[in-house]
Amino acid sequence: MTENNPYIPMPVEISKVIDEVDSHDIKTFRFTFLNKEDEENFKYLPGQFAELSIYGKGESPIGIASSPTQAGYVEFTVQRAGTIVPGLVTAALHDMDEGGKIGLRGPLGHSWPIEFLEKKDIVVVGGGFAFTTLRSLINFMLHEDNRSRFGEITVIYGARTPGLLLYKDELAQWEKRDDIKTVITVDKGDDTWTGRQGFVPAVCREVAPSPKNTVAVICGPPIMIKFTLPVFFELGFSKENILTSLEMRMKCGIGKCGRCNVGYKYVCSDGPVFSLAQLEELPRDF
Amino acid sequence: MSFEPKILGIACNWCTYTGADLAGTTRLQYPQNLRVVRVMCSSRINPSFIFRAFQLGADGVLIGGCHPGDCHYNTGNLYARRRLAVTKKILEFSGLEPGRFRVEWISASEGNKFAEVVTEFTAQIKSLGPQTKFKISQ
Amino acid sequence: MTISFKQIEEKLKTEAKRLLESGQASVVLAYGKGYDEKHPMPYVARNPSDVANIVFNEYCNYNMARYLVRYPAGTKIAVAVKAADSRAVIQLIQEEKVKREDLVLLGIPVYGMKNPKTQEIIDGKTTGGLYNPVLYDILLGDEVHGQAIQSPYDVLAAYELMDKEARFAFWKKEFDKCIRCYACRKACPMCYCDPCFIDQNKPKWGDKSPQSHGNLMYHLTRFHHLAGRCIDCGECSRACPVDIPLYLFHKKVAKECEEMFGQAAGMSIEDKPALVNFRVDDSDKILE
Amino acid sequence: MLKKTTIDKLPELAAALMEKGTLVAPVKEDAGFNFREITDAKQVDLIFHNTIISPKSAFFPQVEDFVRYQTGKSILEAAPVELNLKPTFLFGVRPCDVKSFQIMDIHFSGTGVVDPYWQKRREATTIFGFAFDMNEAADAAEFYHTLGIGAADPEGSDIFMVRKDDILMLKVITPKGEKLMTGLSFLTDASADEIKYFDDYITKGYDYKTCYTCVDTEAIAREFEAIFDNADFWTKISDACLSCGVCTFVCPTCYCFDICDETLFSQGTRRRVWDACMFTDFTLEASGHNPRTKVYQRLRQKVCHKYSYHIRKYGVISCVGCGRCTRYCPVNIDIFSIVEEAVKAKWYKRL
Repeated sequence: MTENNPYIPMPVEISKVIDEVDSHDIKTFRFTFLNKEDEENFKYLPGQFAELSIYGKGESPIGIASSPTQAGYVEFTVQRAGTIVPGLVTAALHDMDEGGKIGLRGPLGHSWPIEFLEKKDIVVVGGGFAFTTLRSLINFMLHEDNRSRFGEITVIYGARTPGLLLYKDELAQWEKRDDIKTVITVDKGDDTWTGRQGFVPAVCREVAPSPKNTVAVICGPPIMIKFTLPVFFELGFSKENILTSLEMRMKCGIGKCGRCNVGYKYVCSDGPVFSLAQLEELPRDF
Repeated sequence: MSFEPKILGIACNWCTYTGADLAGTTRLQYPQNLRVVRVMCSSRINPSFIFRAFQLGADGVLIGGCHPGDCHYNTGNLYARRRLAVTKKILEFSGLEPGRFRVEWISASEGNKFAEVVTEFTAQIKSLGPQTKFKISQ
Repeated sequence: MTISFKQIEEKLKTEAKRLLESGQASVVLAYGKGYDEKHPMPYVARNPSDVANIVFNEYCNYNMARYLVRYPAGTKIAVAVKAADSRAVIQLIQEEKVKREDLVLLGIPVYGMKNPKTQEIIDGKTTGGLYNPVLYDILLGDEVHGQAIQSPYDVLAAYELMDKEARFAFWKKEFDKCIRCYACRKACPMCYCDPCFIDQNKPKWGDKSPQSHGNLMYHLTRFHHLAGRCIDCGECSRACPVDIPLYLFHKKVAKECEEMFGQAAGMSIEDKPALVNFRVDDSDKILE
Repeated sequence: MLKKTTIDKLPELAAALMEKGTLVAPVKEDAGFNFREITDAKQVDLIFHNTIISPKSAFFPQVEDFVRYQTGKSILEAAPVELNLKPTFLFGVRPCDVKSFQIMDIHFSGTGVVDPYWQKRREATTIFGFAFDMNEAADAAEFYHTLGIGAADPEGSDIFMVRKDDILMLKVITPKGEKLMTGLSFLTDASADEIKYFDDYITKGYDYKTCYTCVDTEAIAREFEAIFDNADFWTKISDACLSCGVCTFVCPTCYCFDICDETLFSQGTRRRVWDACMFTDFTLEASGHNPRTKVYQRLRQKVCHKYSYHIRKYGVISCVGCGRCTRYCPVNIDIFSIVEEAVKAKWYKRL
């Protein structure tokens, strides 16, 4: 039952663990495939996710944080869940070190609509931990093979404190480049923070990207989304040009288990990427 | 090979566990079939622990707490007494041999009693034979 | 003396209407029409005009106390209660899930309730030996007197006589039927935990798949959690799609609790639930 | 090809099928009938109305093992569980339940990723449909006719059976059925009268139990979409609902499942287990957010999924009107009356 069985994960090995934040509850795991053919079959685009699978603990759907342009490995940024619901998989993963072997099932879901984004200016808005698939998208667009396919790229990324910013090295690199405008903000800075302070919605209003031929890609905690969307409407963005990624409890990831059903869509197989216009067609049940 | 039962002991930190220590330091001999888990009070024992122990293959479960009135937390074992009494009745009505579950009050100074109870309980479980009813067959 | 179901229904309608109109209650938990006469449904009347839909007949077995915890604290609720149901309300008051002053109890003295599936009269299984509500504000009908009383524990006799092997075989067979739909816990007025212990994943007490060991763990622990609280309404066994006689085990535990602690569940608002209470002079004999 | 046998020879037929593979047929149990794997040919009992648990469990069992693993050992040592299916005969399935397989096919193997377990089990199985007894009064909970399914609808069966007193007539419907039937040599040919009776019976089946008829599924989907935000409506509908899982577990078209890792000591199995959208933790996310905390939201999900979302996604109602959910509901919620109320009977024509 191994062949063409979408429920059987492929084995991967942890080749690198990066502790991302001061609170040590978010880590980026780099996985390499143990079977060459799995690696070849694992063709993904930014915005897709995969099920991290640890036998005895379960599976956890996590967005892919690396870009397909980074060959040879995939990366996932995982937060240790457990404040309200004990997260078995994420806890077990956090306790693992390099060399640990786990299962991976994917890639699953739809990516950010790359073709739709082509030849357009892109505004990427991220908040806190929800920056993972956005990072994948940015790295994908910034790659030398792809950069010419997209217009101007603006990144607005905010976190609560400087210590909670993900991918600090990459952020620094992006800030140095001139083909991407990077705006980093924190809700509240500390003694060493020299950058911008303020909430993401306010920063968006300040940056005021032009809606002309521009797509906004927004991911963040619900409260950030709630206050950021009106800003983009004010700026004149249409609902078709605002994209986001939906979160819902998932198990199978392939549209069979019925768990992530919202309206006539399964978030796992029909999403998780939706435009605001598509979301408005769905019942408010997420 | 003779049947060597596996017995789970759940002992209160302040009395029975200390009593077991005393039995050890005074070099009293008692069977090695008991595996003791220490809890802070006998009232901390969730009845599910006991069901689960039997499911995972314990042949007997022995619970030890302070004598009523001596609880480190004043009233813990008084609640436990009622609760464990119900557990016993439930095990009995579900068809498990009642002798496989026992609650004893053993104080910190009663090392002798601890050794005696364990000896006696082990003998009892040996006579009852392996517990197969609750044990999950693989 | 016979019970006039029609008369109770009329009184229920009148009282429900009066309570809703006067604002003494914002919801009335009663019984309404189902898809046919044998299958009435629990019904919630919110407006005086809803009252017309209320029915009462010998199949209205539901324990409406089950729905009390669903409403936010402070909601004024009128609830139709039969004998066992009133005990559930008392037990919920004891456990501080509802407040006495928020409730109007419409007591229904009744016997001769039937199981729609089998047409069998189920008083012996579900009334706890009572025909009159223990606690009520308004009695819909006359108190039942003179009706032969079946002890709630009579049905246990045959099972108590079984030897332990037979008893284990009996329960194993019954629990193996379980499909883990959790209708029993959802129908139970005293099962209000969220999450239920069996849904917890840390610690994980039982598997989700309906296999013998998980079923045994679920049911035994549930019996334990209801010890001294089960008010013998029989809803769990009636809700069960595969007819597991859960009421038997609950009755046995209730009987033992009554004998050991001298107190039956849900008989007085002043009581404390037996297992969150103790007496210094509880006998150690109960552990033998 | 119409063949026949007598009811008292049923054990013989059962034994012949058991020789060829696995026989799954209705068996009488304490609480009622259920489909079970037959170990003794005499167990098969066709004097039943319908089973408690739907026959979907033949293809989508409540527990399906995926992988066996050992904790503390490498993932490379985990072994997928092989199915090793023998030819299976699903015997005595009512027409509405047969229809449910076709609806489930769309979900499991017809669109998107193919579910290998469903597909393999489905391929290995020959279905013996069995007409309802039209002399017996229909159950008040059933409404298959409303959804256009006849009481003797042979569609979807490989072999279809009709009982006439003590004669059991079997007709081949598909090539799969024909291949099997030619191997059952002790069946005799039916007479011309019986062939007529059989054909008439099937025709008559479409007129049996006429409550409503469904005229426009698309419009029903739309009505449910329009009523979705009406919390008052859904609260009223769900006043009685206990939010247990009976309706989904007995339903022939409910397919939600959970994937669980169940470990005992160091041995474990990853398996899929039926789940129900009526359970509180069904949509509980790791962040603690749960979009459906209230009973009415969960009942709404169930009803809308069956009668609206499914039409939008797959073009069919995910319901066959077998009436199990209504029959076994502890509080007698009639699912079809919810539909009727939601669409104000507008899209159903009372006959």
